[in-house]
Amino acid sequence: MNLNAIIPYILPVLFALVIVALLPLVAGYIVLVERKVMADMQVRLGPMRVGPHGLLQPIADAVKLLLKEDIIPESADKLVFWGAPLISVTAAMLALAALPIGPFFQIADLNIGLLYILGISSLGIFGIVLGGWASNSHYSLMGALRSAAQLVSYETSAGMAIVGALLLAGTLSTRGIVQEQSDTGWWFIFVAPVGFFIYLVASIAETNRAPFDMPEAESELVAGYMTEYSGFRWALYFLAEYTNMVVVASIATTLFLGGWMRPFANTPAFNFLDYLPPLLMLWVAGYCFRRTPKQPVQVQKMFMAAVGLLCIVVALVLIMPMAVPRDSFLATSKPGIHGAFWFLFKVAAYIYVFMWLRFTFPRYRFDQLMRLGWQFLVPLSIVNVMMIGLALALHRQFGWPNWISFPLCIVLTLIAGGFLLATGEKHEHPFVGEVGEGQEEETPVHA
Amino acid sequence: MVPIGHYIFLSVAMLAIGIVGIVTRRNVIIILMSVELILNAVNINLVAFSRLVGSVEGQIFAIFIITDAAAEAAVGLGIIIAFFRNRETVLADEMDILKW
Amino acid sequence: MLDQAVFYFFATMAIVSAILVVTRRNAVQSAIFLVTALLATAGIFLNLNAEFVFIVQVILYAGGIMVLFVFVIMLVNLDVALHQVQFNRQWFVALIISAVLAAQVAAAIAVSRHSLYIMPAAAPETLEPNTERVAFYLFHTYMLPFELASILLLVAMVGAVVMAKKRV
Amino acid sequence: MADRYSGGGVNVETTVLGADEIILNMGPQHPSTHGVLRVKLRLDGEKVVGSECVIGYLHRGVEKIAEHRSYQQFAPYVDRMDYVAAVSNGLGYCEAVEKLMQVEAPLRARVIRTILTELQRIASHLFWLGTHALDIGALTPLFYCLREREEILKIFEKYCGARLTTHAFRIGGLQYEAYDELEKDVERFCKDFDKRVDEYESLLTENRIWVGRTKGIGILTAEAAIAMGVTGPVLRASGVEWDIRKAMPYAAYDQYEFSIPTRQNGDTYDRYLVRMEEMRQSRKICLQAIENIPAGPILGKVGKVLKPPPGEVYHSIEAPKGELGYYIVSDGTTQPYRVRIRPPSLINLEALDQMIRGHLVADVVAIIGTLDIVLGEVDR
Repeated sequence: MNLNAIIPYILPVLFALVIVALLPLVAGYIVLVERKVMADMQVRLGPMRVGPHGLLQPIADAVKLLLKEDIIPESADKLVFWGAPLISVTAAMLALAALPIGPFFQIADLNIGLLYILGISSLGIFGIVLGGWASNSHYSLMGALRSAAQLVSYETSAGMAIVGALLLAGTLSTRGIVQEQSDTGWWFIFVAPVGFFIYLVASIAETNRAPFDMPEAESELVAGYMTEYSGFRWALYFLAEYTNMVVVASIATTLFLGGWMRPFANTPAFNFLDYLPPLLMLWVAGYCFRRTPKQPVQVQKMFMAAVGLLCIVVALVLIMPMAVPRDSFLATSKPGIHGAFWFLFKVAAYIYVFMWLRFTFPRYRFDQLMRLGWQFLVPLSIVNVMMIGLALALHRQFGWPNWISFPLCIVLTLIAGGFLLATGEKHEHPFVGEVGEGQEEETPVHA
Repeated sequence: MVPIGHYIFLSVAMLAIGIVGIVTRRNVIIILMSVELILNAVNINLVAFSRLVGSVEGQIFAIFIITDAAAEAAVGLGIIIAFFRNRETVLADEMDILKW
Repeated sequence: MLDQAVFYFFATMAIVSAILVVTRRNAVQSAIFLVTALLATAGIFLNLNAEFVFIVQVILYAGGIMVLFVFVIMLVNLDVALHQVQFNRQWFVALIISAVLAAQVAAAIAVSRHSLYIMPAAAPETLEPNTERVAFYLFHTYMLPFELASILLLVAMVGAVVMAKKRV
Repeated sequence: MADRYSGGGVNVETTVLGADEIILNMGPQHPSTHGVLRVKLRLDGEKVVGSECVIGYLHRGVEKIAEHRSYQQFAPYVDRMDYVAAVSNGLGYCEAVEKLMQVEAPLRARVIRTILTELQRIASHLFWLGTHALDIGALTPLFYCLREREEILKIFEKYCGARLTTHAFRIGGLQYEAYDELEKDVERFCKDFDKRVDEYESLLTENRIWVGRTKGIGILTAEAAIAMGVTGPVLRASGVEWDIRKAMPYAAYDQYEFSIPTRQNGDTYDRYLVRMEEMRQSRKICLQAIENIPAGPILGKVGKVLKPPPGEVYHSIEAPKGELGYYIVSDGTTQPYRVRIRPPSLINLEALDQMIRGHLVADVVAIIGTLDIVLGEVDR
C-alpha cells in the first residue's frame, strides 16, 4: 500500500485517539465544575481538599472508582450486566466523531453528519435499558423502563426541533450548517428561538439531567438503572452521561449557536473580540497566581502556579496567530485555534445552563414529564417546523423580506405555544379522582 | 464493489435464519424478531441492487420496508402485551384458542 | 480492497448475530444480537453508498424499533418464561424449508452465474448526493406511497395504543 | 423473591399479584425514607395499589428504659426520640413530671422555655423543608435551610453547650440561666429570618414544577385526619384549627399573640404552606417573648430526689410534628412505674397508606416527606 493512500486516514485517527484519551479527563473535570457550581449556588465551597481548590479531585475520584471492588449481583444476567455500560460509552464516544470543533478539528465531515450524531447517540439508550434489566432489581428495572419511555418520547421533539434548523441550513453536514450561519450572519437561535428552546428542554431530558432525571431519580429510585453498579462500570455510565452532555451541547452549538464562529464574525467593527480569548485566559492565570500564596501546602502552591502557567501558554497560543505576520503559517491557523476556543466556550456555556437548571428546579414526576413531552413539546415542535417552512416559503417564493417573514412566524409559533400551554393547564387534573378509586378497592399488600 | 452474488448470498442466509427462527422458536417475541431479520434480508438485496444499477429507487423501497417493520413491530408487540396481560404467557403454541 | 474487507467483516457479523438471535434462550440477549445484526447491516448499507438508508436503519430500526422490543421484553415478566422449553420440535420443517431455499438459490446462481459475478456496478457518483436524491424520489415520484406509509404508521400507532391499553 | 421480602410478619409468597403488579421494597435503606422506615409498596406499573409500613428498625426501648431510671435520669433519653426537635421533647417530659408533682416552673423559666421551643420548631421545620424539597428533587433549598438552622443551633450551643440533643430543661424549671446575649441573638436571627422565609418561598411556592408535584398529592380529608388521630401541621392543612398551644396552653404561650395557620385542601402543597406560615408565627412568638423576659428564679421548688405522689398524668404539647404526649404512672418511688409516649410521627405515619393509594412512586417520597416523620420518634 502506498503512502498516499494512508495519509487521509492519519489525521482522523489522530483526532480520534486524542478525543478518546482526553474524554474521561474532560468528563471528570465537568463533574468537578458541576460540583463547584453547585457549591457556589448552595453557599458552600465544594471540593477543596485534593489539590488546590479541589483541582485534582477528578483524578482522585477516578482512582477510587478503579480500585473499588467490582460487585456483580448474584442473580444478574452477567453477560448483559458486563456489556451494558460499554454500549453506553461506545455510543456516546462514536457520536463525537462528526462534531466540528472548529473548522479544522473534526474526525469526519459526513454528508449526513447531524443525523449520524443523532442516530448513534440514540443507541446509548440500550446501555441504560439493558443495564437496568440485567441488574435484576426492581429499582433498576423501573429506571430502565422510565428511561426507555423518556428517551424515545423526547427524541421525537428534539428531532423535530433539529428539522427546523435543518430547513434553514439546507444541509445535514455539520460543517455546512455552520457555514450557512456564517454566510447569512445570523445564528439560528435568533431565527428559530422556539426551536432552540425545544431542543434545550429535550436535550436535558435526553441526557437524564434534572429536572428530568427520572431514570436515576435518587430520592425515588435510589439510583435508577445504576443502582446495582459500582466501581468502574458505574464510572463508565457516568462517563457516558457526561459525554452525552458534551454531544448534545455540541449539537446545540453547531445548530443554533453558530458553531465555531465568533460573535459578530462578519462585522469588522467587532474584531476586537478576537482579543477576548487570550485576555480571558490571562485573567484566569492572574487569578491562579493571586491565589498561589494562599495555598496551605508547598505542593499545592506549585500546582496552582503550574495551572497559571498553563493558562498563560494557552493565552500565548491564542494570541500568536494575531501577532505574527499576516501570511505566515501561524496566521493561517487562527480560524482553527480561535474556532476551537469559541466552540468549546459555547459548549461550556450550554452545559452551565444544564447545571443551573439542575440546581434550581425540583424534579418532574414521570407522568408530568410525559405529558410535557407529548402534549406540549411535540405539538410545539411540529408547529415550529411548519412555521419555519412558512417563513422560508414567504421569503423565497413570494419575495417577502426576511425581517418580516421570520418575526411574523416566530410570533405565530409563540401564540401556538401559549395556546398549548393554556389548554394543557386545563387538562392537567390532579390525582383526586384516582385516589378515591384506590381507596374503594382496598387491596392490602398481603391480600 | 463486492460481486452482487455475495450480497444475494448474505441476504438468503439471513432469510433462512429468520425462517428457522420463526419455525422453531416458541417465544412470540423472538418470532417477531425473526420476522425483522427477514425484512432486513430483503433490505440488503434492495440496497445492493440499487448500488449495482445506480439508482436510489431501491433505497426508497428499503425505507418503506423499515417503515413497515416499525408498524408491524408496534402492532405485534401491542398484541403480545394484551395477550400476556390475559394469559400470562408469551409462547406461541399456547396461543391456540382464538378467544379467552 | 478496504471496501471488500469492510463488507466481509460486516457480513460475518450479521450472519453470526442472526444465528445467535434465533438460538439464544434469553429473549433479551436475542434482542441484543438482533441489534448487532441490524447495525452490521447498516454498515453494509454505508459501504454501498446508501448513507440515508444507513442512518434510517440506525435511528429507526436499531434506535426505535429495537427499544420497543426490549421494552416489551422487560414488561412481560421473563422469569417464568425462561424456565420453559424455548424450542418446539419443528427442526425438521425448518431444515426442509432451508434446504428448499438453498436449492433454489443454488439453481439461481448456477443459471445466472455469469451476470451475477461479472456485471459491473454503476459508478458511485450516480448515487450522489444521496440524501437529496432520496428526498427527491420520496417526495416526487413516490409521493403517494410515502403518504400511504404515513397513514399505515398512524393506523399502527392507534392499533398499538388500543391493544396495549389497560382495560379495553 | 421469598427471602427478599420475608420478615415483617407478612408472607408475601401467598400474595396474588396481577400480571402488571410488582412489590417494591422501599427502605429501610433508601435515600428518602428519612431514616430507616421501610415501606412495602404494591405497585401496578408505577401506581401504588397497596402499601405496608414496617417500622421498628430504630427501636431502643425508650419506654422500658424509663422504668429503670429516676425521673431526672430519664430526661436526656427523650431528647433521642425526635432528635430534630430535642428541645420540644424535653419540654413535654419536664412539664408532664411537673404536672405529676403538682409544681409549676417559675415564669422566667417558662418564658425561656417558650423561646427555645419555638426556635426549635423553626429549626425542625427548616430541616423538614430542606429534606422535603430534596425528596422532590430541589437540591439547593436544603443548604439554605441548614444555614438558618445553624444559627438556631448556635444559640442552643451557647445556652446549654449541646446542639442536637440539648437536654436544655430541667424538671421544675431550667438547668441553666439564660446567657447574656440570648435576647440579642434571638432578635438578630428573627430580624433576618422573615426575609429568608420569603426567599425559600420565592424558590418553591410559585414554581410550576413544585406546584405540580405537590398540589392534589396525598390528600387527607379533615374527617379522615381526625379519625386517625393525625395532629400537627398535617391536621391543620386539612382545615382543622387545632393547636395545643391555643387549646390547652402550656409554658408561657397564653401570653403571646399568634395565629394558627390552617389550609383547606389537605394536600402536600397546603402542608407546605402551613409549615411555612408556622415558621413566621414562631418567629413572632420569639420576638414577643424576648421583649420582656421577667426576672426571677429559674427553678421551682423541687427537691434533689423526686418522689411524685402515686398517680398518673397525661400531658401533651404541640411539638413541631404534632401532639407529643407523655403518660406517666407513678407508684410513689423515685422511678416511674410506666411511661408511655405518644409520638406525633407514629400516629401521622398511620395515614400514609391512605394518602399514597393511587399515587405514583415519586409521590410516595413526597408524601413521606410531607408527613415530617422522624424515625427515632416512630420507633422510640
